[in-house]
Amino acid sequence: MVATAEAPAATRQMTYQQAINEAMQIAMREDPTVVLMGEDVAGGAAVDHLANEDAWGGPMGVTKGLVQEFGRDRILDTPITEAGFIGAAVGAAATGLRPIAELMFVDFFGCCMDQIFDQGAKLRYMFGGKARCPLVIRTMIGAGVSAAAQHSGCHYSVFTHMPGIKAVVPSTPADAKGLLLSAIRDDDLVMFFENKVLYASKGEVPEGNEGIPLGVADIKREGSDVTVVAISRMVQQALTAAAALAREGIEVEVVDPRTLSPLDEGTILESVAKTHRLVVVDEDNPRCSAAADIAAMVADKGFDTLDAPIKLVTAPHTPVPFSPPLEQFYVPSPEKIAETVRGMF
Amino acid sequence: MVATAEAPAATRQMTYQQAINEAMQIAMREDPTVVLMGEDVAGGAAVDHLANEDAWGGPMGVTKGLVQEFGRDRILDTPITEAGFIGAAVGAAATGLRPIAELMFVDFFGCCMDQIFDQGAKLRYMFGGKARCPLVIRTMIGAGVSAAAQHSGCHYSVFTHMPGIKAVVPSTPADAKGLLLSAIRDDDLVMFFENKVLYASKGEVPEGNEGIPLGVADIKREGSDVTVVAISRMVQQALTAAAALAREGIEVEVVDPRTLSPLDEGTILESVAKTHRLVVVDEDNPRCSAAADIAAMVADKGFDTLDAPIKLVTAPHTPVPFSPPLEQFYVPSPEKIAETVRGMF
Amino acid sequence: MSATDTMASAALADLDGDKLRPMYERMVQIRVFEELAGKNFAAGLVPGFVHLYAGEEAIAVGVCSHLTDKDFITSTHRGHGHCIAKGVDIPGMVAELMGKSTGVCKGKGGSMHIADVDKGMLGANGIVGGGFPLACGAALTAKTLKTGGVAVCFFGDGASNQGTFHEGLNLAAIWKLPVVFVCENNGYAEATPVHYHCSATDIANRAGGYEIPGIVVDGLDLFAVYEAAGEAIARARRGEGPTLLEAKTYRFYGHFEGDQVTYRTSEELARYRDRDPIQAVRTFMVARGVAAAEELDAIDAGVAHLLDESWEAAKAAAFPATEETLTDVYVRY
Amino acid sequence: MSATDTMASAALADLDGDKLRPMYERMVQIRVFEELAGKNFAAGLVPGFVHLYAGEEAIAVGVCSHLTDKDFITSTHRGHGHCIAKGVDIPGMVAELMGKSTGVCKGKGGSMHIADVDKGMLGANGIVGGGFPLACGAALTAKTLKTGGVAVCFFGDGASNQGTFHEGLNLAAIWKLPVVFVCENNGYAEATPVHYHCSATDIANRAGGYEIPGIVVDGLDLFAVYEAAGEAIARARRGEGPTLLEAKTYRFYGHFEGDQVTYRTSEELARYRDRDPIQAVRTFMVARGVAAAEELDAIDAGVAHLLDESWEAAKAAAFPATEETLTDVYVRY
Ligand SMILES: Cc1ncc(C[n+]2csc(CCOP(=O)(O)OP(=O)(O)O)c2C)c(N)n1
Ligand SMILES: Cc1ncc(C[n+]2csc(CCOP(=O)(O)OP(=O)(O)O)c2C)c(N)n1
Ligand SMILES: [Mg+2]
Ligand SMILES: [Mg+2]
Repeated sequence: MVATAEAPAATRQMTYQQAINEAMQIAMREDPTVVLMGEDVAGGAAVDHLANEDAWGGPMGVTKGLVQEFGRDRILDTPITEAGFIGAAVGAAATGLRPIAELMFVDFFGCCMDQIFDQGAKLRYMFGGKARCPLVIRTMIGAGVSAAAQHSGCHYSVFTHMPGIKAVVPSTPADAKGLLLSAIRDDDLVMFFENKVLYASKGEVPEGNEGIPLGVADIKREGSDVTVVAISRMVQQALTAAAALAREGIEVEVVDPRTLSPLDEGTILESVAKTHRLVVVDEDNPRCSAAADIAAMVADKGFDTLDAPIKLVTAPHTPVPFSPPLEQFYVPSPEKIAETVRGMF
Repeated sequence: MVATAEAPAATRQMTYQQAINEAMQIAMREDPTVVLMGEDVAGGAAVDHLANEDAWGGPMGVTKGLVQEFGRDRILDTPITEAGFIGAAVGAAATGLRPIAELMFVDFFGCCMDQIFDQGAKLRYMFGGKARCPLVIRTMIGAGVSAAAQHSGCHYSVFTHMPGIKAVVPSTPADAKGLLLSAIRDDDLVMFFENKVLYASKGEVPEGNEGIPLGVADIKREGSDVTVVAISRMVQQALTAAAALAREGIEVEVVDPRTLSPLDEGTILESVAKTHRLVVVDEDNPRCSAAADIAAMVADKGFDTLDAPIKLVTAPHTPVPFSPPLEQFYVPSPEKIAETVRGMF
Repeated sequence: MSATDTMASAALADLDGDKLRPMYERMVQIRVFEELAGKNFAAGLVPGFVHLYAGEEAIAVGVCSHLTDKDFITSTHRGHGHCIAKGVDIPGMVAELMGKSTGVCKGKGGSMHIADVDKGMLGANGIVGGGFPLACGAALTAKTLKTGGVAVCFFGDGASNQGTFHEGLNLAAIWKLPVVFVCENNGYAEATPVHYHCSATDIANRAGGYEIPGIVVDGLDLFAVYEAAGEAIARARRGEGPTLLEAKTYRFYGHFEGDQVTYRTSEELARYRDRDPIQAVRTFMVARGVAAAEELDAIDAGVAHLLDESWEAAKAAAFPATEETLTDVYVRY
Repeated sequence: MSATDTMASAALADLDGDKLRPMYERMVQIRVFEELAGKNFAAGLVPGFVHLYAGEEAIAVGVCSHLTDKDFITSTHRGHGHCIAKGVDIPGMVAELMGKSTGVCKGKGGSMHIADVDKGMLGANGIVGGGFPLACGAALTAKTLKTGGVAVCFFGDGASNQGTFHEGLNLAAIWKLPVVFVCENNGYAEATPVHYHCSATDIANRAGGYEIPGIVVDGLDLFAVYEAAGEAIARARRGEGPTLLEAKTYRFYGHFEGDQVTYRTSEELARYRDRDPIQAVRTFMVARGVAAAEELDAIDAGVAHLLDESWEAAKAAAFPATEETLTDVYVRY
């Protein structure tokens, strides 16, 4: 956590999903230009008996209740038109709104990528700095619920690759709330990746409207023997592995970058300088991945502090399989992480 | 070059562009199921006086002349409908044709990525191995002609990331011909990246119809002091840098991976085992890039052979600027490469 | 005009008992398949997302009865009905839903990606609107290689707003591709009614922008679908280009299993349940003497038996070995 | 009906000399801008791709004369005319073409990305069809914040086949967004004629699929464009939703500078050159006594002078410093 001068806010237990919902509620209360748009973010548009009520509140209920408070002019159900409405969100962001657009599953990015990376992300640069695109695109990532090859990818690496985009990968309810608040208040295009497997996970979440700054990693567990940088849900897998390894006398430091772009290189490098060993755990496919990116950064800037090869624990170079045992094999497990760490000593 | 038992084929000087054209001609002659489709790949469709002649032969003339020989049933001008016609090429590939589809500039991938990565690339896996997608998507990459932010990107990293896709990055006319022949004959979805700045470059190209296998790197220059892995046009930049460095007594080995997926890890690792130093040169944006990917691979599998940090020389994390001096600054130069290499000793 | 009257006209023209019985059987197969899929999903036996086709059987069967294995179809997330109508192996489908190694896709695809290219079934599709270009491609193959085949693209009302609809229809129109676009307008895209998400009162009306025929049929009426699809497919086979066919229909269950369906009234559902397309065919067949009720009961019993056996077999089958995760990505790598 | 007759009707209704002179001037500015852009491109002074708008001036000017800075437009690769008509600074545009630091985008954008958001100009666009969603977004802002503004999306015949056309028009229609979609149908997308690439004889006809008005006008006729655009924009401002306006036009030069234009006949070009939209306005003004020939000559001379000075200034200006490559990616990073 970031140290602040003030007394820490009171916290409550809530789920990752509730934390995200709360962040949107706070942001929409504080700024009337914030609107939310996406497929069935309310649901039941133009259904008589649902005028000020939602039918779904998003496919997983993450946006539930918002239409009651903010009405259908600010909680906009869209047709299935990813390029259309996400591009509209870009156009709206460039002209005075601060939209939150929901790309239901990140796997659908191929339907709207031009509007994201060629229009939204490049607009400021192409226009010589005379425009901005304060847009947050929330999207679901992750395998683990047998949603198969077109609803289970991560692919934040593709967005981290793209200049003009910021990429946020919260792993806990508190991070989800704080990072989403900062993302909505940010003046750039932010991709906000919500891991669907984490929605039901619980944790202490501060009250109030404090954001967590983008670009600041968080050390989720301190340790002296090996640094494990883990992304999104992989933070929990890494913590599980760390607990097992601690019993074997190996102390793992788990670093959660929290945002992949910007990347907090300093925190990672400092940790590696202390532990001399690095494992990166990433549920995305391995090639040109965030894992490879972090490894390459350390292989340059932290090379002299390394005592062992940098190891990556990632999904394989395959689509996400449907069948449960295959999907389980696909996702990096605490066991694989622990095994990899053991192999470094 | 790959060693073959047979006598090497006779060669002629030709341009990169002519070599690509020749490969398509050979492939279309040998296999009647090969068709070419794209915007103005012939040009002048349904113009009376151009029935069997092209108006453009592609925006840069790369496909010029093919319609004369193969007719408008096999050289298909398409509407501006990237998702439509590239998706149609996927559907055609799954049902019996071997299409070559031209995505005019790789920057347009956002208009059709779903059809490429969610349909074409995943089809075989999702269908349990009971389908194939023998499709080549040719596309232009590269800065250097002031084509600005939406016509100058590289982004092969995005495709290298995606399982189910092969990614080919020829740097010479001979490689372009041989690799394109293999790509067209390949039973998987191949992205073939043509660097527009190389189109006019000349080299010796073998006669005949021999392909160059995908997944085999080529050592473009042997050297003992440092390995420079360079991609596409960066091979020429690296060779220029190597010539300058040789005069200073530094012998650079220039490795051209030629295909990024599959990646010839063995050749790269062997070279690094010999030189103990690695620089990767990549015109793509740096984050989650092919450069980072290769660096990460070596930081794992070649760590023990390394004597120095792995250095990347890439484009910056920015869109491609229009103004010539900025664009020149954007593209990794021989000078930057040489400077980076010098800094390693 | 009663449903039975409409049915009669088409039916008398082309359909006799020998043709009708297998169509009836297919419809029942789909219905029972879906009911058991829902039940077994609720019991925790089917992982992932499951979208049931029950209520829409007349469309898949009415269209696919005109097709052979050399014709291709593309499908949707709600694809079980299309698969069955196109002749995909039912036990293999059940096993696929469970992710078993005996599934038609070896368990790798699941409900949203069931496919069988040999049967001309190019896959259910998890991407709404994903099928338009693929169908054009299959039709391009047919046209280029002169196979005589056609392609049919099934899609929902929600999908009719995707850019690929537009790109696909324009491409098919200018190239005169042998393809039929079949819109299954069930009134909703997830929890959003069509009159909200779609600017066209009739989606078929969009055909005008491509100068191709656009036809609306009652998607609960097997014979109406059969007749209109027959004409469109024949037109495609004659090389006269694509048709947009809109079948107005209704899904008897939620968007996916687990949906509470608060956006529809129970009266609305009841109104459509009363027009059950399978019941209508049965009533017609018996009333016209095309089949005896006992014959149809026997078909029903056969289907029930087939599905029960399929589930038993699937439950008993093994999951794929974990190494299977790594295969089938490429033909060669 | 002669061109002058058509013009007369609209002109007499709304346009007097005070309104017409600036419109004439804008058209001439565009023409001279383009001619010099072409000339200086040939001389090697303009890097990159350059697409000239000459011949289509009546559309940009006829439409944008109804707009103020609080209204937004999206544009295309052929964007110079839209920029000028929307009031973007001409010397800054010339400098931008040359990649100079004094360019409206500091030299970072170039011809294909000239923009000035303060003027309501959301950028030329290198992506064909890229503007439809953006225009919907600008219109959504206007509607949500009740600014009274409208958005206009300019696009070509080729762009009318992109999926974004469909998605944008449907979205605008169902949300009744204040947006006007203006198709500049110049008969070709690169080297491909519209009758090949587009299945609709009139692109305006596609409006039917969205149940919005679709109107065809003569894009060489300033008054026809002005009148139709005025109605559509007023309709949008009244909150009655989008309109699709198709203006039939012609580009006097190739697709881009360097194009040999073998796909068009010289007769065809001559036919359109004879109907030069600027000449037509001039003839009308003089014939009706709205302006004396000398007045118009003075406007022409002023434009020539402005452009000459712009080019001189741009040539003398500095290129941006190389470190500028790294700025303006983010507001804060
Ligand atoms: C590109 C894409 N966007 C969104 C979704 C999520 N989604 C799945 S089904 C569906 C509704 C589809 O509606 P419709 O086309 O009418 O088909 P129906 O479910 O009614 O059969 C949506 C939004 C998706 N799978 N793909
Ligand atoms: C998405 C995309 N596809 C292809 C191109 C290449 N391209 C640039 S302009 C053009 C033709 C556009 O035709 P039209 O829309 O009629 O506009 P016009 O050039 O006639 O003004 C094409 C194909 C592009 N820039 N973007
Ligand atoms: Mg529906
Ligand atoms: Mg045009």
